[in-house]
Amino acid sequence: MTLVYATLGVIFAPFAGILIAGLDRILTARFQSRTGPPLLQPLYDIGKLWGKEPMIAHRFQPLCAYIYLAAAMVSVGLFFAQSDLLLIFFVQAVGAVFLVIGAFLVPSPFSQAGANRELIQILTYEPLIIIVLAGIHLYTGSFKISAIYAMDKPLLLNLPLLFIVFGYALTIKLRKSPFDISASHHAHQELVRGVLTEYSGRTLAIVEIAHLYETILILGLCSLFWTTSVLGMVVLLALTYLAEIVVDNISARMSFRWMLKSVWSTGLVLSAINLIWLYSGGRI
Amino acid sequence: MAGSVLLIGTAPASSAPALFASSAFTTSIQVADFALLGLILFFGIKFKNWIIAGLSLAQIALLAFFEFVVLKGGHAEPAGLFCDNLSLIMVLIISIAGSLIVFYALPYMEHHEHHLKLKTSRQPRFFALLFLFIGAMNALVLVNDLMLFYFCFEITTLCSFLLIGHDKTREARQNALTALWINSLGGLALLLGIVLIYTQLHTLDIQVVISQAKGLDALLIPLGLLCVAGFTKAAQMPFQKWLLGAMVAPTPTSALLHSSTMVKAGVYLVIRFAPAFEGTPLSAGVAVCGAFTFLSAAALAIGQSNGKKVLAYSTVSNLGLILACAGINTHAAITAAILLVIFHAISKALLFLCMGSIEQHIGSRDIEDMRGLFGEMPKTALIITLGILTMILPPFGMLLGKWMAIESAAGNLFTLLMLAMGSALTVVYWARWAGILMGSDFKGDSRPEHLPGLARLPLVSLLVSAVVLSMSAPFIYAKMILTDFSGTTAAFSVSNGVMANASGSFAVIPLFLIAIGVFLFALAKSKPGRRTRLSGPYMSGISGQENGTYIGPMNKIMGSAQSNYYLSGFFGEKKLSGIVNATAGILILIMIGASI
Amino acid sequence: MIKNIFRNFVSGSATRPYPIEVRPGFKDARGELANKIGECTLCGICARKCPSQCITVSRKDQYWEVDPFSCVYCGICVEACPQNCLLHYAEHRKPARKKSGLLLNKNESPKLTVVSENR
Amino acid sequence: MSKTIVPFGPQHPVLPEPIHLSLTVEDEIVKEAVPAFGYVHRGLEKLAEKRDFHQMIQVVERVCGICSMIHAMCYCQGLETLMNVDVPRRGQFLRVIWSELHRIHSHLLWLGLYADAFGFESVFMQFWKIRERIMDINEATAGNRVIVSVNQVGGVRRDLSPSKCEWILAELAHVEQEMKDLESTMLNNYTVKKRTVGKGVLTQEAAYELGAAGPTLRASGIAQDMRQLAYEAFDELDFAPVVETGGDAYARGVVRFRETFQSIDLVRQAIARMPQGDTFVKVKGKPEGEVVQRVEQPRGECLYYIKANKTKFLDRLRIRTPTFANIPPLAAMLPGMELADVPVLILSIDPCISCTER
Amino acid sequence: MLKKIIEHSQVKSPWLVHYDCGSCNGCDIETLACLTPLYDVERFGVLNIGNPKHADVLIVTGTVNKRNKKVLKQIYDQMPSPKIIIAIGACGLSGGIFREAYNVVGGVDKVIPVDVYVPGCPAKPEAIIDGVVEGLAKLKELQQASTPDTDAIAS
Repeated sequence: MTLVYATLGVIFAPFAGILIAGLDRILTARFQSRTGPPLLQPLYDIGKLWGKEPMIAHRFQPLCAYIYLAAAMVSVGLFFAQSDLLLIFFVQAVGAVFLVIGAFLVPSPFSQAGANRELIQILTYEPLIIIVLAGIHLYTGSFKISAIYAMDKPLLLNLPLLFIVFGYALTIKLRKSPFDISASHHAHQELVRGVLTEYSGRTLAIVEIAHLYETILILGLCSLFWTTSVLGMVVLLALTYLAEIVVDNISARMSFRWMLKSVWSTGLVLSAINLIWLYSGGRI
Repeated sequence: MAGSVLLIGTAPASSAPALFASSAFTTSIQVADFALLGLILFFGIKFKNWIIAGLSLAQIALLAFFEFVVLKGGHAEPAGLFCDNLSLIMVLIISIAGSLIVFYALPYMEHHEHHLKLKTSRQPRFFALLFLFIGAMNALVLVNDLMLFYFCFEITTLCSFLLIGHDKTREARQNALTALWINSLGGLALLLGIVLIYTQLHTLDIQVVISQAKGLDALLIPLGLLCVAGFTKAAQMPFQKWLLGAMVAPTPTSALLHSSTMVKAGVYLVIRFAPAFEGTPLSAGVAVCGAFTFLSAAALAIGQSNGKKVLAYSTVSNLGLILACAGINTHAAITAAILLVIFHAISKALLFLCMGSIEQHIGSRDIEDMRGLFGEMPKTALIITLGILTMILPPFGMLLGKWMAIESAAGNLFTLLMLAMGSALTVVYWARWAGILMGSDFKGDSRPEHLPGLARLPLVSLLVSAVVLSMSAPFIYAKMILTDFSGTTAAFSVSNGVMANASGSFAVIPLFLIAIGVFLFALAKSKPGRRTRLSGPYMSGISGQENGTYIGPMNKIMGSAQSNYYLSGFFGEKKLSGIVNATAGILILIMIGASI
Repeated sequence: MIKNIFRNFVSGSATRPYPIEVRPGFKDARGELANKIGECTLCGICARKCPSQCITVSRKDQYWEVDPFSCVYCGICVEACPQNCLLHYAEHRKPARKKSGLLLNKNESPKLTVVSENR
Repeated sequence: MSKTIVPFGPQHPVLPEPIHLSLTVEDEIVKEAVPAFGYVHRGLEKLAEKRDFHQMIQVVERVCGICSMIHAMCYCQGLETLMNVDVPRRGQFLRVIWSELHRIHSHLLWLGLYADAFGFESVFMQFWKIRERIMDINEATAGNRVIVSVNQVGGVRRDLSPSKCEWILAELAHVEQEMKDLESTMLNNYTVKKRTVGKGVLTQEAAYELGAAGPTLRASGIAQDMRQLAYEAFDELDFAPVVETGGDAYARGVVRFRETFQSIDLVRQAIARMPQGDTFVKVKGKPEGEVVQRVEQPRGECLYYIKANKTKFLDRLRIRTPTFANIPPLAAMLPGMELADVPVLILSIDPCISCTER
Repeated sequence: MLKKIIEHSQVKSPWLVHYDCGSCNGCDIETLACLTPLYDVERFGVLNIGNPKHADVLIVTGTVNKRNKKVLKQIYDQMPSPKIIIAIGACGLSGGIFREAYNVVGGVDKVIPVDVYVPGCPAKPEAIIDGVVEGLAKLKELQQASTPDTDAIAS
C-alpha cells in the first residue's frame, strides 16, 4: 500500500509543483501590478529547456543533475510512504550536495561562488530542519510520519515557534527574498544565476524538475503541522505560501553573512524556547 | 590478521591463560611499566620538556605508591583476556586496516625517503614501530586487566611519539613532544583512576569493575578520570592540539595511529566502561563534551584549507560524535557508536591514504591546489571523492550512525542542538572538497596516472570494504553488536535490510539498491552524445581561449582564480580556538564535578 | 511596502494588453516616416538636413528613398520640408526580418530596395 | 590563499551598461577592483567633422539616451553664446521644463535599478510603473518617449499648449503621490537600510579630492549644483541644492529621491511663471571662437567645450560627463565591501557609460 | 507527443539575454521597460535571464564597435540553439546616426546573423514586443520546416 502511495506521489508531485510555481508567479506579478505569465508557464519553461541543444560545461555535470533529481524523487517517495522524517531529510541532502558538486565542477567564478553560497544556505537551514524534526519527535515520540497522523491534535498548537523556524528553512529552500542568495529566479543578481549558472539546456530542466520535487517535499513537511483535518492542512499551506510570496515582495536580498548570523541566532533561540517548553512537559 | 578473523565466533570469550597467572609475568609487566615511564622521563629530560618530565615522574611516583603501598609489593589476582564483540570488532579493524596501511606504507616510505634524500634508510625503525603499535593495540582491546590496559595504553603513546618525530625535523619534534605530554596527562589520569578503582573495589578485572560499578557513586570520580584519559587519547577538545600536530608524521602514521586505530583506543575505553556509568550525570557530561567536540571541530575544519588538517579536525569531530553516543548511553546510542567506529575507521583510513598519494604527486596539502585534480590523477581523485561521499551521504554507514545518533539524542536538548549544527557543518567542508576535486577543464579528459600497485590496492580495497560494510550494516548489527546486549530488548529490529525501531526506520539495503540503480542510470544518461556541445564557462562574455581565463583590462589575458570560502570571520582557527578550548575545558570540569 | 503591494493586488494589473488592443499613438508623435510622393518636388533639402544621412533624392531618376533602418526619427526633415509632403505617422514602424529601404518613385508604385550599408 | 577573481561585466544582468570590473574577492570581500572601458566608445566627438553643427544636435542627443535633452541643451547653449543669440524667455522656460522632466525620469529609472541591485524586485517594478507617466508626457509633448529632441540653436522646436500644461500638472500630481507611497520603503525599510547604510562611505574630503560630481558629491555634504549658475530660467525659480551628509549609498539614494520631488516642484514653478511669446529665434551665420558650457545633468556636472571656426563644421567638440568624474570615487569605495554590495555601489554613482565613453 | 509539447513550449517561454553593445541607453531602458508593469512581457513567458547559457532570445541594442564585437560573438556562441537574435534601434540595425564614426563597425548583422530588426530611435516598448512576437513567429516557422535538430531532440 505504502508503495502505491509512494509511486503516486512521485508521479504527481511535479505537476502539483508546476501548478504551485505557476500560481506563485501569477500572484507575484499581481502584487507588482502586472498581469503575469499563464498558469502553466513553469511547464513551458521546463519543456523548452528540455528541447534545447545539449550543451554541457563539464562531463560530470549531467550526472550530478540526474542524481539531484533522483534524490529529490526518492525523498518525495519516502515522504508519501510515510517513512522516517530524518531519513527523508538525509536523502534530500544527497541531492543538495550533488547540485553543489555539479556547480563546483566548472571553473567559472560565478558558479563556484554560487556553490559556496549554496553550501552556506545548506549550513543555515539544515540544523533548523533537524531541530524541527527533533521537536516533532519530542511531541509524537517518533520520527515516523504515520505517528504524526496518529496524533489527535495538530502539531502547530504545540510547536508554534518551531513552525516559524521551519518558515526560515522554507524561504531558503524556495529561493525567495531575502534569502535568494545562491541563485535567484530572476537573475538580476551579482552572481548571474549563481549555482545554476553553468547548468544549461536539458541539464537545467532536470535541475528545475528536481526543484519542483523539493518544493513539494518541503511543503509536505509544512503540511505535517496540521494533520487533523484536510481543510486545516490546505488552509495552513495556502497561508504559509502566501506569506512566503509577500515576504519575497517586501524585502531586499540580504548577504549570506547576515543570513547565517540572523537565522541561526533567531532560529536557535526560538526552537530552544519551544523545545524547553516541551521538555518541561508543556502540552496543549 | 588471519588470527583475528579466526577469533570470530569464539566471542564472547573470557580466558585467563596460565601465562597471565604466573607472577613472573605480572612482575615483568610491573618492571616494564617502570621502564616505559623511565623512557618517557628520559625523553622529557633529553628535550628539556619539563611538563613531560613532571608528568612521567608523577606517574612513576603514583605507580610506585600503587605497587608497593597499596599492593604491598604483591599483585592483584590476574584477570587475563576478555573478548566480546566490541573487542573483536576493534581487533578486526586494527588488523585489517592496519595491514592494508602497512602495505601502503611500503611504496610510500620508499618515495618519502627518496624525497627527503636520506643517506641511510630509516624504514626498519619505522616499520618496527608500526608493528609494535599494532601488537600493543590488539592487546589493548583484548586485555581484561586494568594494569595491562594501562601498559598497552602507554606503549601506544610512546609509539605515537616516536612515529610523529620520525622525520626528525624541528617541527616534527615539537609536535611529537606536544603529543607526548598531552598523552602522558591522559596516562596519569588513567593511572589515578585505576588506583582509585582498586582502592574501592580491590580488583583490576575490567568486567568485574563494570558489573560492580553500577550504582556506586563513589566510583564516578575514577570513571570520570578514565573518561578524561579517553578524551586525551581521542584528542577531544581541548586536547585536540596534539592530533593536529601529529599530521607532520608520514601519512601512513596519520592513517593508522591518528585516524583509524590509536585514537579509537580512547573511544574504546569510554565505550567499554559506558555500562558502568549508565544514566549518571557523568554519562550526560560525556555526551555533552563529545557533542561539543563534534560541533566545534567541524566548525574549525571549515576554516581550514590544509587538507590533512581538515582530515584531522574531522577525525576529532567524528570521535566526538562517537563519544557523544557513548555518553547518551542507550543501546541504540552504543550501537551507533560501534558502527561509527567501524565506518569511520575505514573511510578515514581511505581518505588519509589518498591524501598521501595526492600529496606525493602534487607536492602540496592545500585543498586549493587540488582544484581540478581529476585532470591530474583521475583514479585517485575518483576514489577520494567516493570516500568523501561515504562520509556524508546516505545510505553509507557513517550517515546510518549519524541517524542513530540523532534519533537517540532526540531526548537530550543540548546534545541534539550541537549534533544538528555539527552535521550541517560537516556537510559543508566535505562537499566543497569533493566538488573541487572532480572539477577539471570542461572536456574532462585526463592524463593517465601511475601509482604502484601496493599503493593502489589498499585504496581500492578500503573503498570496496567501505561500501560493502555499509551495505551489510544491518547484518553486522544483528550478528555482532546485538549479541552484546543479550538479555535486553533489541534497539533495532532488522527485517530485509531495513533497520527499524519504535521511533524510525532506515532502509539500508533498499536505499543501496536504489542508489546503485540511479548511479548506473545517470552514468548512462549523462554520457555526452555526438551532438552534445562543450562550451566554456560563462565569463560575462569575455572568456579567453584557455578554459577559465578571460580578457581583462587592457586586453590582458587574466586567469579567473576561484577558491572556496573559508569564512575566517566565523570559523577561523585564531578566532575560534581560544573560546572553544576554554568552553571544552569548563565542560570537562563540569563533567567531573557533576560526578562528585 | 505591504500596504503598497496589497493595493496593487486589489487594484488589478496596470498592464496595457498591447498586442491585443493597441493604444492610439499621441498626436504629433514621431512615428514612421512617410512621404506624400505626389506633392514632393524632390528638392533634396531633407536629404541634406538629415542628421543620419538616411535619405537619398535623385531628380534624374525621379525617386525619393529612405532607409528606415538608419532613420533616427528626429523630425528634422519633416520640419525642413518646404512642401510639407514629409510626415511622421503617430504609430511606430513595425519590425521586419529583412532590412530594406523604401523607394518612392514619382511615377511608379512604392517598392522595397536593398540599401547599401555605407553610402 | 582563498582568492577569487570575478570578471564582472561587460555582459552582466545587474549592469545596465557594458563596463568591466576585475574584482579580486576573498570570502566575497572585495580586495581590489580594476575597471576596464571601451565597450561603448563610438567616437562621436570626431563625428563633428562630418556633420554640420545643426545636425550635431541630434548626435549629442544620443550621447546618452537618459539625459539626451540636457546634452543637447548644453550644446545649444554653447553655440548660442558663440553666435550670441538670445533664446526667448518662453524657450528658456520650456527648456527648464523638459530638462527637469528628464531629471525626474532619470531618477525614477535609477531608483528602480538601484532597488533591483539589492534584489528588491517589486520596488523596481513600482518605480518603473510611475516612470511611464513621465514617458507619456515626453511622448505627448515632444513626440518621443526618450530622445525628445526639442532643442535647436536659438530655442526649442516645440511649444506647450495650456491644456498640455494642465495635463502635465495633473500627471505630476499622480507621480508625486505614488512616490510618497514608496517613501517609507526607500527610506525606512529594514532590509533596504541593511543593504545600503554604511556601504561605500565617501567622506566630504574624499568626495572633494576624488572629484565626485552631482548627487554622489551632494550626498557627501557638498552643496554643489550647476543649476546654481542660473542658466536658462533658473534665475527666476527658487531652488536650493539637495544635500545629505551620510556619504554612503543610502545617502545617495535619499538625495536622488528628494531631488525627484524638487524637480517636480521646479516643473510646477516653471509652468506657473512661463511667459507667452516665441519659443525660438532664427539663427544666421556660423559660430566662431571657443566656449566652455556647464549644466547639471541628473548625474551631475556636464561640461561641453566647443571650438568653432566660422565654417558649418565645428573645429573641436569635447564632452566631459559626470560619470567620468565619479569613476575614481567608485574605485575608491569598492575595496572592503562584500561582493553582494558591488552592484549597489556601482549603481549608487548612477553610472552612464555611454556618456563616459561617447 | 513530447515533440509537440517541446515545440509548443519553445514559443511559449522565450528567455531573454540583453546585451547593450554600445547603445546610448535609449533602447536599453525601453527594453527594460518592457519587463515593467505597463508592458509586462512576462505575459508571453519572457524572463530577463541574463545568462546566455539559459537564454533563447538575444536582444542586442546599439552599434557594434571594435572592442565589443568579440563579446557579442561570444555571447551568441554560448547560447544553445534554437535561438533568436533581435537587433533593436537604428544603431543596432545599421549603426544609425553613428554609422560614420571611426570606432563603429556597423549594425549587429555585421557580426552575427539577425532574425528580427526593430527600427526606431529608440524603439518603443510596443515595437520591441512586436519584435519578440515576430521572432517567435519565425521560430514557429522553423519548427514547421522541422529542422533535424528539433526532431533529434524530441526523440
